[in-house]
Amino acid sequence: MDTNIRITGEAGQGVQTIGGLLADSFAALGLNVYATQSYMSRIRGGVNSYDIRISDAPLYSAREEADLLVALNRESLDSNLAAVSSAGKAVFDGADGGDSVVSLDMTGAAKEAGGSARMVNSVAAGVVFAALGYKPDRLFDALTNQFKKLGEEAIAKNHACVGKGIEIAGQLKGAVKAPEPGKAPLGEVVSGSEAIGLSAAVAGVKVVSSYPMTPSTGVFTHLAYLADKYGIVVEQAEDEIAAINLVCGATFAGVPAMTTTSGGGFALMAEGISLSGMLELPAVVFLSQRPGPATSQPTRTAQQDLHFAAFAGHGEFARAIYAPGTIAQAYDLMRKAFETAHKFQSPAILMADQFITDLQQNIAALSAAPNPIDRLIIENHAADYVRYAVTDSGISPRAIPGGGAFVVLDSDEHTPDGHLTEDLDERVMQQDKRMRKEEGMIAEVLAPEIYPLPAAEVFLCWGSSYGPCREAVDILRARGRDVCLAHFPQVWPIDPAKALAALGGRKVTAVEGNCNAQFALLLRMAGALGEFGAITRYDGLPFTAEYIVRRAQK
Amino acid sequence: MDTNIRITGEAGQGVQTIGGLLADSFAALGLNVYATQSYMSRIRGGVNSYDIRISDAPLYSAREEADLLVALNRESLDSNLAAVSSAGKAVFDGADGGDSVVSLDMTGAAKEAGGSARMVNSVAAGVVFAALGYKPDRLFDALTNQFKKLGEEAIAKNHACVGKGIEIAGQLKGAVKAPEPGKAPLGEVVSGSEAIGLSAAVAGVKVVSSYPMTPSTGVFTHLAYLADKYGIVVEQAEDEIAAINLVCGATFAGVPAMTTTSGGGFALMAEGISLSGMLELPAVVFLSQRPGPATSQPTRTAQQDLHFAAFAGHGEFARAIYAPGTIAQAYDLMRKAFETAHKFQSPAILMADQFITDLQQNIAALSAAPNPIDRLIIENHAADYVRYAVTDSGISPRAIPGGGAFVVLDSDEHTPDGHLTEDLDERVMQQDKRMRKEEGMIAEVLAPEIYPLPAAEVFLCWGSSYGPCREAVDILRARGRDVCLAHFPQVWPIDPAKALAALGGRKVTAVEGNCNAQFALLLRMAGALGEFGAITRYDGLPFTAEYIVRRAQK
Amino acid sequence: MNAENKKQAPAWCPGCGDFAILAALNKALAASGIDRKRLVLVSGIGQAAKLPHYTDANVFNGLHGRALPAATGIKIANHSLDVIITSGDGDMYGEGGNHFLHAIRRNIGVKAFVHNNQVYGLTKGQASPTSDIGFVTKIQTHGVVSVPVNPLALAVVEDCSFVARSCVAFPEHLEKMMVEAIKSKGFALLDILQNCVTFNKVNTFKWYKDRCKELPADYNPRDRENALRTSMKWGDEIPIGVIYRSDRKSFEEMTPALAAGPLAERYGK
Amino acid sequence: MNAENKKQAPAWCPGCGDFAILAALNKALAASGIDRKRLVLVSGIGQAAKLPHYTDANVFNGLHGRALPAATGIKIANHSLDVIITSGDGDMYGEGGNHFLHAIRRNIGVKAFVHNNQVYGLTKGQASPTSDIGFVTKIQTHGVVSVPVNPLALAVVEDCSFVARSCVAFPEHLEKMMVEAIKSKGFALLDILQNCVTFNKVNTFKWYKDRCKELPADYNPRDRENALRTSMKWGDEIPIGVIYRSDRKSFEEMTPALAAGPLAERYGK
Ligand SMILES: Cc1ncc(C[n+]2csc(CCOP(=O)(O)OP(=O)(O)O)c2C)c(N)n1
Ligand SMILES: Cc1ncc(C[n+]2csc(CCOP(=O)(O)OP(=O)(O)O)c2C)c(N)n1
Ligand code: SF4
Ligand code: SF4
Ligand SMILES: [Mg+2]
Ligand SMILES: [Mg+2]
Repeated sequence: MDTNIRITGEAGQGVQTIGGLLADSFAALGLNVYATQSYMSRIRGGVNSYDIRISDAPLYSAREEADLLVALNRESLDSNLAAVSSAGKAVFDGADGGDSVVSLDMTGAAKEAGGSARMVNSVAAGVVFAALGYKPDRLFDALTNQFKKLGEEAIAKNHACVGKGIEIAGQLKGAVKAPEPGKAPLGEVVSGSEAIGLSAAVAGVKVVSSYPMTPSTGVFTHLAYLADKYGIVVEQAEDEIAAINLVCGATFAGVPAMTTTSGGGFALMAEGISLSGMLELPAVVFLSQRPGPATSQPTRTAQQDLHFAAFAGHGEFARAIYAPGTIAQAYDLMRKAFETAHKFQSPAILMADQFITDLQQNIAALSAAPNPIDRLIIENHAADYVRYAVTDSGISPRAIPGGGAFVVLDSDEHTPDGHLTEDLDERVMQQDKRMRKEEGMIAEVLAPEIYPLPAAEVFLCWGSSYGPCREAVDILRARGRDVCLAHFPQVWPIDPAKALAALGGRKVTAVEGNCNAQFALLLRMAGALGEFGAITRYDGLPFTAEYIVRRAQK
Repeated sequence: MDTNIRITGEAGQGVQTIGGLLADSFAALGLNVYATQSYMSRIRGGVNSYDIRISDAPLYSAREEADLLVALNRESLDSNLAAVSSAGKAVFDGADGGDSVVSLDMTGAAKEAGGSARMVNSVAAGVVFAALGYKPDRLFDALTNQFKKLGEEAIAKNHACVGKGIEIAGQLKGAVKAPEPGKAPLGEVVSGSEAIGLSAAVAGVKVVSSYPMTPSTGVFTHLAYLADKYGIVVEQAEDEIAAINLVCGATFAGVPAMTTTSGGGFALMAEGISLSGMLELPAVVFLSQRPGPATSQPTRTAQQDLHFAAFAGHGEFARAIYAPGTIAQAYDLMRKAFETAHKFQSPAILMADQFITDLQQNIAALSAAPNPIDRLIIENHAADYVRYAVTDSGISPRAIPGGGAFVVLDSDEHTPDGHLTEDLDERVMQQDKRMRKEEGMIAEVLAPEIYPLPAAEVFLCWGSSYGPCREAVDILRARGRDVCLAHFPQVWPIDPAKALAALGGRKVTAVEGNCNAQFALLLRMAGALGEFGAITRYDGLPFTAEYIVRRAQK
Repeated sequence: MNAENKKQAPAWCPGCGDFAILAALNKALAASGIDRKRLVLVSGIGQAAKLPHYTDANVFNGLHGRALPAATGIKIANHSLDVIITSGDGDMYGEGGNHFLHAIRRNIGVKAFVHNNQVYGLTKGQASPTSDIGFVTKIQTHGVVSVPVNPLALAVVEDCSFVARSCVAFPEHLEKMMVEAIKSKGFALLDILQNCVTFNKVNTFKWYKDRCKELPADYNPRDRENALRTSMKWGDEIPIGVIYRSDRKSFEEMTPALAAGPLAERYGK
Repeated sequence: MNAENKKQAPAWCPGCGDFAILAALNKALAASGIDRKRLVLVSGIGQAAKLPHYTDANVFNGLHGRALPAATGIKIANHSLDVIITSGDGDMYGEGGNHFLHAIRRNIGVKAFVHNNQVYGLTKGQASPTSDIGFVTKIQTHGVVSVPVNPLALAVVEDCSFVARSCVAFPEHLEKMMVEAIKSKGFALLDILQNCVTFNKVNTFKWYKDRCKELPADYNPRDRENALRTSMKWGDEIPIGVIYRSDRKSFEEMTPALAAGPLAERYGK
């Protein structure tokens, strides 16, 4: 049993405030919460929405229909009305929402309750609780928590507004079927961005340098928020080129460092990525995707940058790319990116997108205790230390400046001691050494997850499509289709053996948020896939289970 | 019958001057000339060399061995002596070149002849002519031509130096077997860079904006040289980002425009490439490859940037990439890049490398008469004109500003009129429209050349590997091996049908100047190739026929 | 054809200073007798950069930070067009800082109108290069510590043809400055102090209104040393007006290939 | 350990001013008592940028134009290291111009020694941002028309902590300026006029030698207005010396996370 509540209004009306409040309150009720956002690239106006899906069972996808729609203005109402489910209800803040809409003057109610127009948020939350038939205790708690900094009066007024909301809900009370509370493990609501930022802080990132770019700014901002607690220097760079080169410098000097960006900014970093490949520095990039090319849809989601990320930067060198399917996995893979970067002294990318960074869920608490990764730095190195010793694994013992010998790095081809060389044999030795690291990475590539068990048909997916795919598989299997999913949390490099084990001999349908089925093509390039079908999406919205099911049944 | 002459010395000693002089003189003699250079990333010192291979038959590759080595200093002699062919001769400018070396005080001879130390160049050229047994007339002509600006005295002195060189050649006279003159069509020696620059000028490029970067600077410089004659604005940009955005602006305003760069600079242009995809502007990029990653070997050659070029820029959009195999083809494909860019209103890249840009040959004269491409611009457009009309081909009628209606471009997703939109259906319509252009491009993809005729085994190559591969095929076929080559002058997009027609059912060996056999992998990604072998090279030197034959016989 | 674009309603916040810039621009274009069909508005990405969509003109709305090179390319290809940039402080002085430095040197006849709200608006309130010291944001949690960029002083140092400042709180002055910039030869920089009601609660409309003072009538913009001194003033009193003029030749005048007329119009002829 | 690197012979042309810079640097480092093991030399790409290979130090020889952000990252990660940049005019003011503009604002304790030969040496002689008007190259076939960048004046405008000029023709002065820069707090810019014997036949050793004049002993580098005036001088007389000093706090001092000690050394503790 699950219910989807959609709050919609123009930018600046408080859609996010209500949504966040409800998500927290529902989580506190012991419901599984899955909250997603849809917004435009503007600060005021337009149509934004916030979906909170709640259930007594774990959730993996947003739903297209709303069982309860709360519209804060006319345009939002109009553009969302068709999405109300057959048994659903639509509430409009105003006098004349029209037929089939419950019109409630919520703004008026806020004022009546002694509050300001902005407190319509609390009224609306009250209405929602009433409609779902939930007791408002947890909502009061959430408000108390939210306004504790502003003092008793603010809390009291907001509580009064909730009361007013429940009061004016009238015939709406209990009219929307809602899941039973208390079935989910208690846990706080966390967003993808927060999980990723926290993970980096816990893993010991010490220098973060970025240029703001939606939808990566959430992680950047969260790291700034955590900076004092974890002792991180967060420096806004003048541009993305500065950011990646600053990160290279910081890793050279010995601390885990990262940058956060999206497609256009990542494009500017391509030369720096190549540099970190050449200098063998563990530069970590958080890349949050939005549609392209160019500026395109800044606040929407996509999985269009995989080919670019896999090959960004001139020359040939090793890199690792992780792409989380859930918030918990995002937390794990952010750390993994730091570990791999340091183990192989190579760039590592955590690749997410607007959908998963803005996604909010209540999940088992993520550890916030500092747990710095091993930098794998050799100390007390002798005077004859050289930075780029040729080894079987391609990994050379890494020292940092300030120790027993000079650490010399050159972006030109170099001898093992790091100095520039024009010798062609040295070139081949160093290039081979660097490429051997890719073999090591391949041996450690994360295997795909098969859900629920191998089947004749496989939905091939990566990154944030995991959840929607998983629900789609559940739905289709319930209808008797022998289908499973194979989700790749790591998309580069590719281990053909692991991929073949998951996909070989099965009917493969790539489910990807791009035009070309980019990951399937990478698998084919690696010799791990032949013919395949594709379910793609590139309108800017995330996949939903319904979307995949519809397309799969065509 | 062919002979390979190698001039070697440190940077600044005049290796290039002698080489150029000899190449011109040999061409005037009616020999086929194939001249290549090897130099270091420094202005003075080091070891540079200039190979001039001459023959009575057409040439396609450099040779590893020298039949006549002229070394201007000790270090150059030492590092090249082992490469002298069994019947070959080595000449050293100085007293004690050692056993098996003809030591001639050429600098002293220059002074004796009344010239300066720098005129050792003319002495050396005289020695070479004598050793080959050629009459010096054409060498005198070439010197007259070269020094005509400096006046009679300079000419006379240089002529005297040549005479002195012939004189001191002594027992060397006629000691090196040389091909018979008069067998090649008369034509001027032209370099890859010159052919490409000329082609762009002839095709009507009007704005060139670049940031200097070896090995692309030759084309940039040649365009600056041609600028007055063809009415081109050549503007050095503050960085590569400026260059590509300036090019986008210029094409918007209505003129063919291009930039020239190499890997690191191209990396900085990735965002701008994506922009030209989104705005549908015919931005043309000349990308001359050198080894990577990062700075690597600035003056060496490679084919390592194919994957990057094929996927550079965020988002998904159409682009065309051409890669010439000969100087004549470079001339043709530069024009083709402009035509394709304009026909499909998309970025087009001419991808070359240090090897082919520095390569010099005497070939049939390239037309220098202005022959501007059709910009395919609609004029007198009505007031209701929109820039991004949705069409079957994906190609929208293109107008430029200043005409009957506004021309509006936005890097955000846009409605057909070019204005920003947040509408998701419009997004899909425009993205589909843009992607349809790729289908049109695929239909026009240049077919591979099969040489000499289909065989059981195929050497798969692209770009500058053509010549060496071709000679290797000749050698191997002469030894009875059933092998041919398939050379792809266009490497993106890929038409699987055309590729399969050339490769299907044959044993394929990719011959590529990179570690990963990048083009073969692209073909496999496109479903046009299964298993393949590879002969790769990435030490910074170009392929030679010998290298390929050696590797093919392993 | 009407001077206001009917299709797109500005996506700006009510009260945003960008509205005043749009209004002043429409007036200045009319006052300058500009043929809209031969006008190109160029912008990068940001709130300010959306302006070209809200009036009638040819539009090149390119990449964040890259308005200047794009405008340069346009002007080179067709120097008979009027090319005006309307973009933000982050766009022009942050991401686009290198182009800013070099466009002035080049002195091409592009007019840059910079909406300087001392903040990154579109990305929700981070510091911009012109943010004052101490400005607190979600990234600069302890306040900005870097010295702000002074675009006007930099421009004077580089002998920019036309350097002016105005402010949305003085709409007539703003219009006048735009007209002057358009009239000038070579590269023109007009820095426009603009309130961002949502993310800049420090440098508000009133803050600007209280501080901006027009330069005296006898101010001589050709006195470079004085211009430099004037451009360095910031704080309780902020001078507005034409701070500096130089009589350097423009790029168009100095480029032989452009002498015979616009490249785009002569193409193939 | 010896102060000169034995392995690499400089790849510079005989007579190149870079040799004098290398020699002065070795002396200045000795005079400053710098522990080479705690020194990082950072450079971009170019002839100048090869310098770090020719002495003993930790080296970060990164990308063309990107010495500044790399040095910034190094200094943030371990502010107990001495971080000195030795790179070219193209590197620092051309490709790296935006970082130049913003590094000064940030005032991190990195010392930038710019080998200013007014030309792109390594790529064989194109104009650099500091090339004089009229300078003819194979690209600028009719001579440079853009006004040269004046890095010193820009730095003074941005209130740079330490701004100085020296010249290879005055090796002792050069060494002194390096010592002063190293001693200073925050970001230091030392622009070094350097002859390129191969590609700059205009601004030769003699040309510089004839024009460079030391600032008078009573010159006050804390007088900003005068510093600005001084920094604008170029031509028959070119002032060398410490042109400007400011007492701004450095980035390291203003960043709370660095108060407890270098990040790299405290890691995991
Ligand atoms: C390469 C790149 N980096 C970052 C962004 C994200 N971005 C869009 S607008 C903007 C800053 C806007 O600030 P400003 O230029 O001052 O304009 P305002 O919104 O304040 O008018 C940023 C960082 C982008 N679009 N492209
Ligand atoms: C991204 C990039 N663009 C261009 C180049 C080519 N390049 C190498 S050095 C250089 C300019 C060197 O000039 P400068 O910095 O003044 O140093 P100099 O050689 O004069 O000492 C250029 C353009 C490069 N290496 N990387
Ligand atoms: S966020 Fe600021 S700059 Fe942007 S529209 Fe709103 S008020 Fe204007
Ligand atoms: S080219 Fe110029 S800068 Fe480079 S080493 Fe030679 S003289 Fe020095
Ligand atoms: Mg702004
Ligand atoms: Mg230089």
